[in-house]
Amino acid sequence: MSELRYREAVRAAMVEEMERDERVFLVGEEVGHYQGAYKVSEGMLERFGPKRVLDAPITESGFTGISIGAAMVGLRPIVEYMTWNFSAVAFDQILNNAAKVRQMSGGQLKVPIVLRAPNASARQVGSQHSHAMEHFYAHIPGLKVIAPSTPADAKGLLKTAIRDDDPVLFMESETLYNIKGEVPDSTEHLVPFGKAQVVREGRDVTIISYSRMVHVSLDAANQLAKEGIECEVIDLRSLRPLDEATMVQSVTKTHRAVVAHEGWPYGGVGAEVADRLQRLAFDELDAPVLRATQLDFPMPYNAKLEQYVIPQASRIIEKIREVLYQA
Amino acid sequence: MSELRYREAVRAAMVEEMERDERVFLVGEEVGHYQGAYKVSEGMLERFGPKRVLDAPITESGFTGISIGAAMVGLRPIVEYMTWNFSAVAFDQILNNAAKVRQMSGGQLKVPIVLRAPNASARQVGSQHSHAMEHFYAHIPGLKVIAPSTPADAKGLLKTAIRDDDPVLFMESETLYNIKGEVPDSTEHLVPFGKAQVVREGRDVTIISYSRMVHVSLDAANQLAKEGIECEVIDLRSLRPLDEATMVQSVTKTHRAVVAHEGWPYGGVGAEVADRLQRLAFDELDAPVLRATQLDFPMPYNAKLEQYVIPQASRIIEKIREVLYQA
Amino acid sequence: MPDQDRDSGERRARPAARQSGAPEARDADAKPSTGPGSPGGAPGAPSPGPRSPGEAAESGAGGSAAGSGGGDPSRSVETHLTFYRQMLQIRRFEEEAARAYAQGKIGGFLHLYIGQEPIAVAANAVLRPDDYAIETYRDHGLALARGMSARAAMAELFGKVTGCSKGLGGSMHFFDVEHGMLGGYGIVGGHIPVAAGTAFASKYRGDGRVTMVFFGEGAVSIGDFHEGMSLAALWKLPIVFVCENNEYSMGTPLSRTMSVEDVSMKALGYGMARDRFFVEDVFQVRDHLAEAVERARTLSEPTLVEIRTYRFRGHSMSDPGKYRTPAELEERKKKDVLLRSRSDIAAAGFEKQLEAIEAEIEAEITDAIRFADESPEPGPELLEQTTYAGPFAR
Amino acid sequence: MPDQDRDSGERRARPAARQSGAPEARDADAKPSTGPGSPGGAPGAPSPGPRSPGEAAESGAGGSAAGSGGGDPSRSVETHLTFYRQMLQIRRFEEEAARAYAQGKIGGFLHLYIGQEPIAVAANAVLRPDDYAIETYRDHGLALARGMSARAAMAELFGKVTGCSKGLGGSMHFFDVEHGMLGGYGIVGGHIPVAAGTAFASKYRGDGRVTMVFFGEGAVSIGDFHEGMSLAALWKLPIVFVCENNEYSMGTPLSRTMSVEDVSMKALGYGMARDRFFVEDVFQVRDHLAEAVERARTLSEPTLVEIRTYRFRGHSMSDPGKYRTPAELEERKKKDVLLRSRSDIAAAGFEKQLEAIEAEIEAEITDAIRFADESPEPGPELLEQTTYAGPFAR
Ligand SMILES: Cc1ncc(C[n+]2csc(CCOP(=O)(O)OP(=O)(O)O)c2C)c(N)n1
Ligand SMILES: Cc1ncc(C[n+]2csc(CCOP(=O)(O)OP(=O)(O)O)c2C)c(N)n1
Ligand SMILES: [Mg+2]
Ligand SMILES: [Mg+2]
Repeated sequence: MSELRYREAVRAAMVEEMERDERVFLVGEEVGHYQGAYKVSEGMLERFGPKRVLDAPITESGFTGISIGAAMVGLRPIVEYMTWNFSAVAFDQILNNAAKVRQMSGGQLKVPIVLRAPNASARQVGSQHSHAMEHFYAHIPGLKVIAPSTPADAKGLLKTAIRDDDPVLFMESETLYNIKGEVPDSTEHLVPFGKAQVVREGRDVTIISYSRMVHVSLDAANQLAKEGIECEVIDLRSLRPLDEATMVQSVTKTHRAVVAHEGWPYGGVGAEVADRLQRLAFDELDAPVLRATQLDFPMPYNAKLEQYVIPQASRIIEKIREVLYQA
Repeated sequence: MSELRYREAVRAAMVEEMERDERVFLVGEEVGHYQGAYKVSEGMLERFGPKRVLDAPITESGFTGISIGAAMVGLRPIVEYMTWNFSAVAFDQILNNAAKVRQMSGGQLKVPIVLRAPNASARQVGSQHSHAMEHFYAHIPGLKVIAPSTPADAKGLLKTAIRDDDPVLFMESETLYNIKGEVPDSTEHLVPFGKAQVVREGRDVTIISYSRMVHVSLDAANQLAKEGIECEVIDLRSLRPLDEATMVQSVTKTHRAVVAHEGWPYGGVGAEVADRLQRLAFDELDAPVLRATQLDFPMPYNAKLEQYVIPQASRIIEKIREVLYQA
Repeated sequence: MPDQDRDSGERRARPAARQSGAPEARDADAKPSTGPGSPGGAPGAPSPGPRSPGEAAESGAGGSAAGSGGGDPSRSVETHLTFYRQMLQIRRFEEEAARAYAQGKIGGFLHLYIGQEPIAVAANAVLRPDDYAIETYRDHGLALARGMSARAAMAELFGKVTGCSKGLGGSMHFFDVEHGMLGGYGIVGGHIPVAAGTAFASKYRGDGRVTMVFFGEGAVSIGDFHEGMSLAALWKLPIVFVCENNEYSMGTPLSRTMSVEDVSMKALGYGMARDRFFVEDVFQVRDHLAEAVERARTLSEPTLVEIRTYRFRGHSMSDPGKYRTPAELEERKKKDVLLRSRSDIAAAGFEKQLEAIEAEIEAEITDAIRFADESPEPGPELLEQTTYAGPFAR
Repeated sequence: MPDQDRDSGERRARPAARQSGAPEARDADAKPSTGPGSPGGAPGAPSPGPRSPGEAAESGAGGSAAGSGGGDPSRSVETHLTFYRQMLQIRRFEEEAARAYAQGKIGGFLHLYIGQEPIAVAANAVLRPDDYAIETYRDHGLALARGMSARAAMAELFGKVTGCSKGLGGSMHFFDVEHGMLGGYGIVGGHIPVAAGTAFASKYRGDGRVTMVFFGEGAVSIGDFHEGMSLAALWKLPIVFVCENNEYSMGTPLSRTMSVEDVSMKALGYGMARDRFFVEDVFQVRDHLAEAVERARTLSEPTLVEIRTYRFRGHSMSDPGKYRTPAELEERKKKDVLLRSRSDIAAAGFEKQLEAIEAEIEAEITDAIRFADESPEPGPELLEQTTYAGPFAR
């Protein structure tokens, strides 16, 4: 075990896998000489050279397509977007090539590619730079979507992603890059996809979350604990595939659930979780599944308004009181 | 009243609004000289000339952006994509400009633009050409998403869309273009957004649908009627805004609901409807809200497999039996 | 005029070594209308207005196309017969496919390559079997030229599990990895960066492969064309960009899709080597493409090649083609390279061989139809394994 | 060399009327290194390697920049003082914004324009008040030059409701419709088609307006640049594409973002008029842009203008700028156009007017900071009405 920052854990996963497999390379804007816009790839150019750590011009669709093509013929590209927001210009490549080539080719080809970047809100970066893009991508069969909340999972899930034979979209968070945590040193520390984790046990209500919101959920849980309300907190870690068993098991115990995530309420991951719970645990639910999400507005710049729009522990607590009929 | 095909109703709405308002123009691939890839704009070039009916090169992002800019300074563009699938290359323009300019400008600007095209499955056109794109767009605040099922609604809702001051995404269907229906002749036939319609009354279960699937739902309802199962069928017509009142009212009567739509199950409009119903009518539901959707695969070419993947009346019936606990 | 036609219609990229310098260097000696061999002349040369290949042919290497031998072994009748066979196979395959479509045995879109056959055939002739070729939805010709069996191709159109893509892809998505056919793609321009990616992989591995990507002139205005070109030029990827300019993007003539008719001019902005010519015969196409492939193979440098051609059928089966006159179409059909090859070869006294080939092709296509008809359809069990290579993610 | 520098560094697009022909026609008379006035020379002229503006200046219209009059009234000291005032306002505004950012009064990204002021100021000088200007996220300079008040600008940075975008946009999204500032946009290239759209509207209405859109050299490789250029050229839109080539895209020098350093060469592929020069002084920039605006206004034809400039600060406040040497930076700062203007004007004997202007600007910026500090913040009630113009859609 070593104590690493989330940023360092992501880097460690890339470095270990690149040491292990010649076919793995990293491409993106400023990943090389600049050492990464958020310093995630710091030192990697020096270590692996310009052949395997490529600075790309501003052509997200272009280098996403290039990486898909390279993956089709046997390489294992890691694409870093400066942030997930910029994947919007590569949306067609992800929807129509990354997710379709395998079926279009009748299974002759596979696309082992990892697309990774910080996702969702940062701090006051405005409406065009604050998107939670997982809600678009998790909808698409052919893709896998991962969103770790801790350094240990960031490393273990990214290593699994790089070794995975399908396109994996890996959601990091600018606001998590500096958090520290114990991370297994083993180069075989692989966290499987589709396994959620109960990060806090509780009997009264289940909070289902992922990425940064797991920490906010724990904060909410701790506040409620003072009142004797015991929340169970589930870190999904993997959004597609989604771990139904762990969610249902918890709700079968608590009979109440609140889903907490960044991004807008309409559709998306939260609606899917609510849909599955009411479908798979209908008789277990003593209250509707509620959601604590970003409010249904583009993200405003003003600091107070931004905090008002982003889901806070207070919003989670409010929803919990509702499902406990305390509201 | 005149009997029009869906295609003619869409055209009538555009022609009437272009006659009424000089600022309205139509741009897209093959909309002019070719008379429209699906003949929707037939005769419009002759009628309005090349200034107002523009054939564009294959630059969806480009002419979507151009239309957004034109709308910002006072024009009222109608953009036709050959199909909604191709909007994927314009995704960033729709997400980051059409839906954001108003807030970014502090409300100084508005973007009165209509984006329209056939959506969802056609017949054996393969995985890249069979997307139900409403599931991506309905997620985005700042946009409105409309999906009419009849010629009368197609005309009335498109006219409302063209007069609306916000970006409206208008989902048509290649497989509906030929259906006929009575359409009011009035140039003021305007169907309001956010008002669903009960197209069949029933006491046992509510089927919530839109666009082509409304017809499939009615088919399912008629089959079940023979067994004495009376389905109420709701045509949402408008996906964002969503008419909660009509849905809740119906479920309060039937206590059971099945959502039927094209496109994949994960997230999207169906998950949102299920989420709202379990939230707003929790105590009224005698069974979970179930969904009859496209199976969770890219659309295959083979005719039988395509029909197997697309939601059919049989799948809706199956879900209805489940919510009636007859399964 | 003939002379000018020849300049622009037959412009050749300069030999790679000299080509590779900065465009300024290339253009430093630009003159009004330099002859072939000086790309510097490119911007200088008057643009040919849309013209019938006839004019171009008049100015072209007509005689040498006969293949009736002379000195040049690369233009031997044997080679010509091989090319004729491949072109005829594509032609007959598609004529029968069109018939099957009319009978409802084929669904969805069907985009025919008829009229453009010499391009796919010549391209294959200059590619190694292990090189990568990537196409648009108009992909039957290239797939067959690359070596896909008529059976696998026809079965795919019929949606059968014996098809090249197991009946899941259809006409627009022909894949045959074994024969270096990396697919037909349905989103205009979307496959261009992907092709740059296969070229990237070849450079990364140093496997000496070349990628050749094909697209229509309608794809030149879209963003992915620009990004693919930008990255291929910046990273010096071993790729050949082949623009099959058939003068129409669906119903839109190129005058209404582009402000500059000369697509190859786009290369200037990327400092990329370029070539441009009007199709006259299959050898001419081969020789032009050979130069670009050589540049990619030996220097790992991309080339943009614009080939002016023409499609004899509608954009797809559903297109009545009202946007062009019967006269224009007839004029173009007179220049059908397939017919020209046949008459040249016959004139050289090889009528028998031609007839033998024609009989073989008939048998092959008839067999392909029967095979496709009799083949089983794909089952639902294929859907999970073709959505994910690993365990299904739901 | 100076001669060649002048050719390439001072290349002028040909007068619009002659410019408008097909690129072939334009280039028909291309010669090795033609002087200004012949775009045909563009591809021919040797590309200037990266060089300090100093050299360019040496070869430039140095003397005439003094503005100390001579005959040319358009270069009068009065005009120069006006430009100096605007450039200084931008400089001082941003210096104080940087300080406020350090104090935590401003959040998010803050991209400073310092060093590039002459471009926005010259651009505004050739635009009518009702023309449309559209920017990237590096938008403070253009907004102020267009006439946005320092108060509205600073309040926006502070996130106050009195800001130009009510505090909802922040540094990257300055909008002032009344002053023809149609916004700062955060997605590289995304605003280019939008700008083509405002130009489209002007042509549609025949309102005689011109649109000027600004972007960095880093935006030239992305798809939306290409699509915006393609459509503007095809539809002959009244727009000027201004590429502010400051040699870096974040930490990446242009040598690693583009295969051809001469961005203006991209215009050849679209048959679009082009211009390219290294910034020497504000009058020079104005005169170049005036030509392009004239072409848009009178002929409704687009122009691509590449302006070689340099930013003195990091990409944004969070960028330490390790990718360039202090020496390089110092060298460039010596060529600061703001200082050059000041010394030229002073040399012409107008020290007093300069000091008066400087005092005014100080007062204006101090007032803007106070105003921003004291202004109220936007309330949640703004969110619904700025998401939809009509009733909220949920
Ligand atoms: C992004 C996108 N927009 C629109 C279409 C619809 N479409 C298919 S082919 C085509 C015309 C393409 O013409 P061209 O590139 O010249 O190729 P050709 O068909 O002539 O071979 C269009 C508009 C598409 N497939 N993708
Ligand atoms: C599509 C997209 N990709 C990446 C970014 C992140 N980004 C913001 S500015 C920038 C560099 C732009 O450089 P340039 O175009 O030269 O403009 P400059 O900052 O030098 O003025 C990058 C990569 C973005 N905003 N949009
Ligand atoms: Mg074409
Ligand atoms: Mg720059």
